[in-house]
Amino acid sequence: MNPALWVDVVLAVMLVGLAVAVLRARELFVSIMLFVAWGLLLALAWARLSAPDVALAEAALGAGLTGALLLGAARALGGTSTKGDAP
Amino acid sequence: MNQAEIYLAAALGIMLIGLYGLFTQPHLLRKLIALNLFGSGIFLVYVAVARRIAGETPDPVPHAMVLTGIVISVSATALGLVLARRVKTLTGGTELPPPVEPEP
Amino acid sequence: MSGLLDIPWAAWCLLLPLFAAVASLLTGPRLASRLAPLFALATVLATAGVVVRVLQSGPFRHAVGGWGAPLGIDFHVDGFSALMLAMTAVVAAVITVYARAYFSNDHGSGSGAYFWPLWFFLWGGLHALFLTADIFNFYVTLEVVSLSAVALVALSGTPTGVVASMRYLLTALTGSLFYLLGVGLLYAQYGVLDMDLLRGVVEVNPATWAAYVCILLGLLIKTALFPLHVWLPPAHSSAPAPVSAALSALVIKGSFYILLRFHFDLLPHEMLVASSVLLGALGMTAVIWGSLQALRQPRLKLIVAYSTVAQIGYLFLLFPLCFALAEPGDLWPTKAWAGGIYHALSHAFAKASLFLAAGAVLQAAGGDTLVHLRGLGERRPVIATALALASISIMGLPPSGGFVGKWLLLVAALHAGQWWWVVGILLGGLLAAAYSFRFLRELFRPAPENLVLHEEPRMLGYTALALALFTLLLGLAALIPFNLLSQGAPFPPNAFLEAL
Amino acid sequence: MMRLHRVILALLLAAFGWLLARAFVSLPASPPHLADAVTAQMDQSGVTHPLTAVLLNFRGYDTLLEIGVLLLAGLAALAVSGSATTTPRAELLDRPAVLLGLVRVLMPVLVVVAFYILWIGSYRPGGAFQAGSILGAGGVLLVLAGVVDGARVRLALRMILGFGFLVFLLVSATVMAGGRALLEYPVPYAGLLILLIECAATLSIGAILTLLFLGVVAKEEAS
Repeated sequence: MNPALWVDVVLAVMLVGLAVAVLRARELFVSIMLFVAWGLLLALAWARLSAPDVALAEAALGAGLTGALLLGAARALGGTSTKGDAP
Repeated sequence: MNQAEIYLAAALGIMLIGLYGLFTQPHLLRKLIALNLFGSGIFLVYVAVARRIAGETPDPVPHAMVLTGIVISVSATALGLVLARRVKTLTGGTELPPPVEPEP
Repeated sequence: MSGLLDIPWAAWCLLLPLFAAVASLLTGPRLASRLAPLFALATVLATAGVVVRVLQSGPFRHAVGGWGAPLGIDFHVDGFSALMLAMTAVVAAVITVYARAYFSNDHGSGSGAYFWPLWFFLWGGLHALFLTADIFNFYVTLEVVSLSAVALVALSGTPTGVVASMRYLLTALTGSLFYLLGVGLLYAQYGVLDMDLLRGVVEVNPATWAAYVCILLGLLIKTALFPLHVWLPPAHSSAPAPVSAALSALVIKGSFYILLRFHFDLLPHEMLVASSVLLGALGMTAVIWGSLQALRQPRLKLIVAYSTVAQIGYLFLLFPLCFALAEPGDLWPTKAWAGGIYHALSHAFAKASLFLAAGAVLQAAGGDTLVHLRGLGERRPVIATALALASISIMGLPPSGGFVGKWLLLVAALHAGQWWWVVGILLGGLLAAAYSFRFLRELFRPAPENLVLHEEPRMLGYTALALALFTLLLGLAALIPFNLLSQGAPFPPNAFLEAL
Repeated sequence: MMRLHRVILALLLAAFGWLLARAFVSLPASPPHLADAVTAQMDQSGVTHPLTAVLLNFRGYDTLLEIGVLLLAGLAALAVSGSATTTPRAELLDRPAVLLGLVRVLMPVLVVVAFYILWIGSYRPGGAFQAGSILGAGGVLLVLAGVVDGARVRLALRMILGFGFLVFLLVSATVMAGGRALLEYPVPYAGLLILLIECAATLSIGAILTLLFLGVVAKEEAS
């Protein structure tokens, strides 16, 4: 296998692992933070797949704005410490 | 194994994780996060597929579809969050009550 | 005349409601409410242009952007899509008139303030859905329709309404995403997005199978076929009346339309045999289950909402009749196809009428439990007549459009020798009569001495009655819709005419 | 009972995953695609960046509806939270002056960057949505700094909400004069029209994203 592909393998594994972590996080706040990090990782994946436009949009909208919205909503719901029913 | 296949495998995992979360997480915000994971997994399928074609530059059409999809899913998520706030204000809860068939 | 036909009516019947949406936003609710009938009328006229064009010169395409498939997105209008457009335009126009009266006391910050832009977005989204021939564009139109529908449900502002709206959003999004995944798989395999081009290259293979499962699942969630219907009754019963009417009459038909397109215009026949039997069985269960639930509901709007669950079931009977056990040359698939679509059409008018009438009852009597209905037949004969006439179509009695649709399905089932569907259709009709009788009986009881009614705008009753009369018209003048439907039908034209 | 549900769910998902995996494995190694069709028509598109050509021209109709969806979400946020999108004036006084100062410096930079991203979108990565999200980020900062509040939203921002969609609609309708199809730009003007649409869309996208943020975070009125 092309050694450059190991970068992709690591990225792919991290994406899947972090996705599990997002849903397993007990604290809603932690979950959201992990989700934002996951979005940034995904933007890296887009860049690796030669999709710079998608990477830009993902970083700005997918991770950035959605993250801000989620945080805002979590604060407004007053439930940042709501215990999640982790799988 | 090539690059597209690696990400297709990841996409499969992400979609299933998102779906599992969607049906098991009771908190509305977590449901929306899970839905976003599912959606991003689908976008990953599109972009990986665009990478499969011969040559250096990928197919721009799936990229355009993913951009459209991202904007739509941000819109939908935002609407979901506004609704979730409203649900909290009106019912005091952050989860959907179980779907009971209304009793006579 | 040919000059008139050259106007791109298809483009206008999409643009007008979208312009109306922005205009309503910019002008504010008061002026928007005044302008709404004008926009509605213009949209109906543009849609009539589309219908006339299809009747005169057959199906046509309109290459949006001028590129043409596969690079661009095409509209493809045949008899089926023209019929759905006409259905949407007429029902939505009547609902527009109704909504003006319904929200007439509410121009301020209440739910009426944002109704108009959202409403025209919903209308435009539906037109876009029925026009397009591009499978990704279907996804975008589905989202326009879903998001505007969700927001409209939330307009009720009640806890029940907002919870219903939230559940609706989550369900609708899940459905759209499954559909989107299916589209991705098809593109991955075939590299085109246009329905007609896909039909030329599609074959039975694992990717097509996976795509079919995803698309089927996504659209069944959105069409609310049993057991995926749980979101529907709360959403449809808690929304403001004009919204309930549009959801039950039109929105459900959008995803059903795409489902039919995929089954009849795209996927290979041999993939559909097994799934069509499953769809038929689920449809039959929906008829029984929805009707039984409707029998237990305490409120008119809930009865009508569960009736929708049941009536959706009938639509799915056309699948086994068309794909299981049918050989090329058989006539009954044509009948089943036309019957199913005709049922969808007449259900739109009847169900919209019922919900509009229920809204009128709510405003007049201050509630819609069965007790509130008592004596309305005497005091509000227009509303009561609308309820009665629309129920006739729901029960499938002649001379209504509901009768024509069910009759065609019944005849198809008899010809096909699949008698079990016949039993189901008849049983469903009886159950529909039973749950309709529950509110009709109350309506035509003598009014209690102390009955005090509010003065609701009379337009509410008249519009409901207009739609109910339309269902009778669909029963009496069925040839016009069938003539339209035969344009570009997925059956040989001679089979189509012979079948009728 | 809960356990049983999860087992069933896991089994269903496993079946679904198997179905998808089988499909992925069987996909053609060099599949048919539309990239060549895009390349072939690039010189007619009015731009030189293929993605922008697809988004704003070849499949511009998708994008028209997509901007509609975004506007719809903004409207829905307004409708659902209703009068809730007003931050009480008094709150402005609590904002740290540092943040306000930072915003004053940062805002012009953000606007310039946004329009730079928009401009370059015609020949390399960038475009209305990315530019609009940067404007939106600026809007979010304004909200956080208390410069933008609900009352002003009502007057100024809401006019901008529908602007992008309206311009896009007007362009798609007016080009039909002369017998062209919906959204069929005359080739010599394609680049200009795309830029016009993108400028209007950028403003609206920024406004809508700000509004969505406001709708999610703003304090609800007691009513």
